[in-house]
Amino acid sequence: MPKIGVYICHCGENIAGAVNIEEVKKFVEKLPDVVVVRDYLFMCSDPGQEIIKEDIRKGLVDRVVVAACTPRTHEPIFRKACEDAGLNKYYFEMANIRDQCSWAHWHEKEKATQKAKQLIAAAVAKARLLEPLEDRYVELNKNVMVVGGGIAGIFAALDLANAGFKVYLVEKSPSIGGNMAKLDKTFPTNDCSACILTPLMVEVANHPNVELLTYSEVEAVEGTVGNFRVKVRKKQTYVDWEKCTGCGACVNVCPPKARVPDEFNEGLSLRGAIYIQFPQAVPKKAVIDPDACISCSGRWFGEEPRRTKDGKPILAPCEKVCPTGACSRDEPRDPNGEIIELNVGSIIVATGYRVMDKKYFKEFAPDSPNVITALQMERLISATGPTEGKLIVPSDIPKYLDWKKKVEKGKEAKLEARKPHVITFVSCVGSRDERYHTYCSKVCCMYMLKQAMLLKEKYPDLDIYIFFIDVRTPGKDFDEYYMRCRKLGIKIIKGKVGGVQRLPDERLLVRGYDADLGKPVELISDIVVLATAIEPNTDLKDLARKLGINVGAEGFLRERHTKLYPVDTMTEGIFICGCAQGPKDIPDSVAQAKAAASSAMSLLAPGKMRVEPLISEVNPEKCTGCGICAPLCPYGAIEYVEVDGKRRAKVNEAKCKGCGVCAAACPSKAITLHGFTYEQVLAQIKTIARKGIIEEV
Amino acid sequence: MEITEGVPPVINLTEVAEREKEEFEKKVSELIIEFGAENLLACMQCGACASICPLARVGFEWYNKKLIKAILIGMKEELLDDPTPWACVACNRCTEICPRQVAPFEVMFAMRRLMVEEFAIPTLAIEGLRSLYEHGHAVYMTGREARKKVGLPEKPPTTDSDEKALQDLRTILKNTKLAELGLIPME
Amino acid sequence: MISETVKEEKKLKFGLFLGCNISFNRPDVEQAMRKIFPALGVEIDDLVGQSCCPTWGTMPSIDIVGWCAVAARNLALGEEKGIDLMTACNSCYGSLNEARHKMLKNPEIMSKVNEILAKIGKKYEGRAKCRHVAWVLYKDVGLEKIKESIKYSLDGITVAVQPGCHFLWPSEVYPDKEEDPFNPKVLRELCKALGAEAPYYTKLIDCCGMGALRSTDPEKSFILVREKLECIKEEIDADLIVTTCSSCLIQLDDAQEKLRKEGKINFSIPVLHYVQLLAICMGFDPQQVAGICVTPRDEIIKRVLEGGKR
Amino acid sequence: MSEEWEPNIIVIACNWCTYQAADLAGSLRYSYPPTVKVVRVPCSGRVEPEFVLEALINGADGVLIGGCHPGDCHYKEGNYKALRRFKLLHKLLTELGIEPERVRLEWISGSEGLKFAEVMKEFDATIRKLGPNPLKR
Amino acid sequence: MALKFAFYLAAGCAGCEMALVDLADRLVDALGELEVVFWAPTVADIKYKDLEAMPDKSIDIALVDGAIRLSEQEHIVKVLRQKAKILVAFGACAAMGGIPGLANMHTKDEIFETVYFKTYSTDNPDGVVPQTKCVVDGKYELTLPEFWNEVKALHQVVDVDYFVGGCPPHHEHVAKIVEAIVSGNLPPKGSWITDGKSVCDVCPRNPANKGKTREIVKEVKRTIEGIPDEEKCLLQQGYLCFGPVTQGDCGASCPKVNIPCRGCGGPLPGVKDFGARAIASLASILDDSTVDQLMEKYPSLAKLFYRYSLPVATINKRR
Repeated sequence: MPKIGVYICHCGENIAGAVNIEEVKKFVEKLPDVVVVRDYLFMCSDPGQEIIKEDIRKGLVDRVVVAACTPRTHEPIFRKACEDAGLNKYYFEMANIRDQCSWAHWHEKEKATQKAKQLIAAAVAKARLLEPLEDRYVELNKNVMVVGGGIAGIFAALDLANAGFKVYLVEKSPSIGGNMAKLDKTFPTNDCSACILTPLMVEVANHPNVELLTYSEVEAVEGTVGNFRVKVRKKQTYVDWEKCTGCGACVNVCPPKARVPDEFNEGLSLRGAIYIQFPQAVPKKAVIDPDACISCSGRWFGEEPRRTKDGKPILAPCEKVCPTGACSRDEPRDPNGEIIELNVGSIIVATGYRVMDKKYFKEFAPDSPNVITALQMERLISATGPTEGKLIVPSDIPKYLDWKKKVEKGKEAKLEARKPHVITFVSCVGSRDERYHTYCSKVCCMYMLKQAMLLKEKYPDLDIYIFFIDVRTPGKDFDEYYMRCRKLGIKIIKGKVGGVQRLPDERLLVRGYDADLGKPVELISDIVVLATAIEPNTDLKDLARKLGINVGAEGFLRERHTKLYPVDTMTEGIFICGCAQGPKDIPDSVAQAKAAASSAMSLLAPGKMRVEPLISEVNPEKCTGCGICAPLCPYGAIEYVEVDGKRRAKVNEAKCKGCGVCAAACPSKAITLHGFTYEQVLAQIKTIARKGIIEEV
Repeated sequence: MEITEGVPPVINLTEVAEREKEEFEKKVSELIIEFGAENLLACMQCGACASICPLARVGFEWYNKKLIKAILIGMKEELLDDPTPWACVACNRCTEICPRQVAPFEVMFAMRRLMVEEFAIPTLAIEGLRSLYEHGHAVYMTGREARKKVGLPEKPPTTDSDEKALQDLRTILKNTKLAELGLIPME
Repeated sequence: MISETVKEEKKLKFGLFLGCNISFNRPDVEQAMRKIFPALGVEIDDLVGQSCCPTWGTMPSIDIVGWCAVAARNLALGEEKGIDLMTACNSCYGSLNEARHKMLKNPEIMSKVNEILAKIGKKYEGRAKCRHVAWVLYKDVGLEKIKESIKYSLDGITVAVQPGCHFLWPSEVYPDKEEDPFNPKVLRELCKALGAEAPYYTKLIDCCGMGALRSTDPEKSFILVREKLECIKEEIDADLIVTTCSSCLIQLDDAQEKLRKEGKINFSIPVLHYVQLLAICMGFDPQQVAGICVTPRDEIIKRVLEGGKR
Repeated sequence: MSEEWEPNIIVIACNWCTYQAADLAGSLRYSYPPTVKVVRVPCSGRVEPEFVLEALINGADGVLIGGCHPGDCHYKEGNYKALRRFKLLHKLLTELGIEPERVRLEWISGSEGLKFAEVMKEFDATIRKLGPNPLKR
Repeated sequence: MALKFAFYLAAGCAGCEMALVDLADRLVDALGELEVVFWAPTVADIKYKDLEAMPDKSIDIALVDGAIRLSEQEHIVKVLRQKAKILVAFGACAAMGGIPGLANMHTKDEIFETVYFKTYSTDNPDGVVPQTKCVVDGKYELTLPEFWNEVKALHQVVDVDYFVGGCPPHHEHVAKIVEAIVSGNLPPKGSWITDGKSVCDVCPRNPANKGKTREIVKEVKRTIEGIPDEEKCLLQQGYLCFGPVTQGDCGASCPKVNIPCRGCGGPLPGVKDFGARAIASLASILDDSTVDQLMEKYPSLAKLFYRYSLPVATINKRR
């Protein structure tokens, strides 16, 4: 006969405030096999755990049921307590009477109490059928893959590499650097973004423990914690990176017809089909964008060159000008690139974010070239931007580029681009908006202030208006930063802009509202900057699916627990950091990256890991060899072995992850999923169905 | 226009809240939601609606954003005499841009419906309803020179020339809240 | 080729929904429609027994079910005949489509409405909708056909377009939608098809101030129409204002005269509903299709008839 | 228990999604009817048809299986297995005269706390309309 | 001393008796060990009252085939239970309700309506339906047994010692049972007399028996569709074969002749509800569209999955 101890937690007021503990205790005491019922203010606290341990040590109980919060966070804690007191830790079961009872039914105290009774009865019913299990150990591969080469990915990779772990840093663009590389300066210190980022890019690229895989994407992931097998696609660069020195000669000769909007400059300028992502790129290598390349020499890779009348081969300008032969088109190239396989023990996802395009916001005249996103503004004021940081209205950028071309050719020319006098910033564009994203993008308030400050300090005559719904500046030194802006004379207006209309001269009529004045306001502005929402990258969902990790309703990666496990995921061994997890600024991204790196380290450092034995097992006596289970297993964990001349199923413990699909399907009930056996789950269900009455075993 | 009459310079929130609790059966916001502004509570007072509201632009007091706020804090009496909701052109630009999908236009019209219950309805609106009931047209003219001038029959093919249809329309109107409220005589 | 033949065979037919303004105030608009549509191969049905849409100040201000019931009776007239309605008034377009949208979105409203309709032996299932003449001309008739049908073109004439609010918002409820409801193109395209210049101007989508605002406070209403007119004058110096809404037509036409008399503006720009302009270009008698106005139109009509002969 | 009949609803929930959603609903204080009781399984693919039958025959008035959205299964495709079994079981139960609304399959992800609460409210209302489970022994 | 042996046919088709007779000479051998005290009317024409008069527990072993549907059947099995030391539910009907059990999808009224009025061959102008009592010629009272509202398996009426599946039980299996009975080598009370392995276990078509892995089934076929490949697993070919979920004491005799198993052998040990298990197993290896196809092609899933076992199902009749 099992001796079950039931321990009911008050969780301060969290449970006791809705559930009548005394009443529950009286009920639980009468349940079959229950020998001890105790309650305590915080069962998970040290004294709380001690109560349980004491009962186990004294031999009063040999099964433990804790009625408290959710097993998702607290089961491991109580299991550990059982184990410490000398009880097999799988003789433990939890009843979730907080998250799924008191909290949800706070205003229906009597019914919450009744429900708590049923939940505990169900846990007791299961506890009577628990079996002792032994933990397993798996060997861990100590390599780590970091996906995403932005500031978060770089820091995660560096920390791991410095600690002696081998890191594969996978980045989909030709260069690492991410969005931070596009920024001009960074709040709240106004450091030059490139100045603080570039050295880190170089450091990570040159680190002996880091293998950089840029222009690469994760194709498939198999395996589990400690032993992930990853397929990475190295995309076709069409340039021999072994030979490319990043001199840039090819870039300059790519014909104008092959020009497309430059992603790095957020479409404010054009790049060639062959391009180097940006001047400070790491690695600084050229790639050919096959969609943009017009094969101006009439020759694709691996094709015979056309020849002039006198038989000389006609080469593409890029291959002609390349000093090292990296651009040669002599050899064919596989457009699919190359698949390489990595074996890693842990994966860190740091794929960052993108900003929403302005095109969605029809009320803000997105057709106007002078309505730009904040990231475009960042490029417009950056010294590496399309105008080398010269502030002109974006509609005149083509004029600037023409002028620059003339000057470069040594011609004399006058720049006739208009300088802005009024710049208006609009906050919460696509954020806090039911039509797009309901969340706050977190960094917009601060970067609008930053851009305004940089502009105002450089051009004191500029009139700058920032329309906020409300100014959000929590963070170290942030509100001081905000006050500096006010003192600089930047006009802060509380109220959202509802419309922007184009004027014939490409200026813009901005219609806003000033909550302080309680009136609509309008103004004519040369540039309107939209603080468009930060959103997850389009392929994030795909990646999450490949990795088997969750994506939240808003599309960002979901952490295991918001507060306690902020960089963990539901899949053991996979960690997340940076804006892939949610909008955040650089300090937060870096902090999370370091947290993710240290989580991966503490997981992998011991070299092996304890794994819960909650997996399937086949009873060969009962198995009739029908073969139904094997094709169902998502991990290919079911094998066949000879038993008395018959083929019987067997679960490969290393591969099984414990989903129970096989157990549910087995026609002869020969498969048991430990921890969730048929009898155990059924006992819970029956007990609840009978409103707390436990069936006699 | 004495649009601000009845609204004191200081709005005493305690009083407003007490009055809402004690004097009214339902919260103003609940009524407004019942009358069609389902998403009222989603409003975050960003002001986008007001920035393009024609009424705000020409100086009415209780344009969309402010009306919503007043409703949310429980004001009612102060709003009943105000003409703003009845001036709403129903242009719906606010609905189109509202980031919270509140549909401020719906709030304006829900307010009209609330005011109608309190018989705070402008004479012109009553006239329109009476004309709708009598002729099937809110705008109705007896003089038919214009139609004749452009070569059309004197009566359009509407309820104006179709007695059965007019009776049908009246039957419909008699089965609506219009009849319940008794705003206009219905034989 | 085959698909085109099929398209030809499918006869366009709509129930002509007049509304109050056009029936009594601006019957020349009605006349214009009665002329142009048959000539463009669009059959129109009178929808005998139709009533007020109902307009915003009436049932929509009293009760949603009542509003929908009146609208549903009108829509049912078309549904019974298997045709959609067509209107040249934005208010009717807005009220009917908003009501339909509410009924489709909320089955409870729909069933209450049908309980009421049952009393007069009618029902409405949400099939028939109300189309806007501008969309019918743009999408169903097509710009090519319009170009072919006109006798006079508007070469050299600059028009300011006024699509009007209920042509655009809330875009959710309308059967046809502008690609960008803040930068509408349909009316501009329609005017260009007649040979006119129809440039963008800053306050193109601003409200004219008509409707309840006009009846509640005419002075305030005139602020809006004046801003709009001044923008038109200053930015594009239009020869003509073209609208597809009967309310905008009345407001822009009437108020302009009042503002001029009060000395608040010193110019005069004739205003026409697009169907009137099209009718004139197609050669119909201007007296019949555009005979009623406050701001004089004679000059511009003369210019069209004399200058624009094709 | 009170005199009046109250539905008894069992939710068999996947640990990685619907169970989490139930936790989330609680921590965000979205209330839903206390008639709902969740039993945790590792995956909706673990759910055996017998669980549903036994729940009904032992007195549950409604049974809901909660799994991850298609494509999001923590174990790759357990939820598809659940769906396949459910489709057949549901039709079978309908043939046996059980109201189809009594037994339900829902995809509720771990982040959909609100959806969990809404679905439960709605399910409770549905079961209330249907009345007590006639199979109750 | 010969064992006193009884055999009673309840609501069944007598196929189980045929199966016993099919033992031929082996039965003749066994008969030396058996004394048939009741097997009416086939073998020993003994009246019910004679049976009732026998002393309790005077019969060593009694076999019942057929389900329980009539008051008469209920009465006799109760008597048999009293008189017999060992009572065996012999064959699918007695053990699980069998084919007659499918009547639980219909009410008594519906069945009468069909049988006595609706079938094409019925000519019943006076609307006569069976009465439990009637008087003939004013003086002879005749009785008919009562038709119960639902069909039951034997153990739902009386305590049963052993169960034997099959429709009918395979003669080889019957031979083993007879031998077991004669030798007294019987399993614990309440069990099925079975090898406990599935049809697949003994089926030559089972891919697992050939060292192959099963594949997900991508198409469902009814038996009337196409001609099955004689080598390949029927289920794999889309024919819904219940071999994996059914006891294979038959030696897979149906699959061997191209007929998919329908489950007459009964559920594997430890399985309570045959239909639920069949759904759990079969649905798992179908793909999405195949599940829909199955539902389209088989108008009644209850009659498919509970062909032999509806009365003993968790939900055992239509409500």
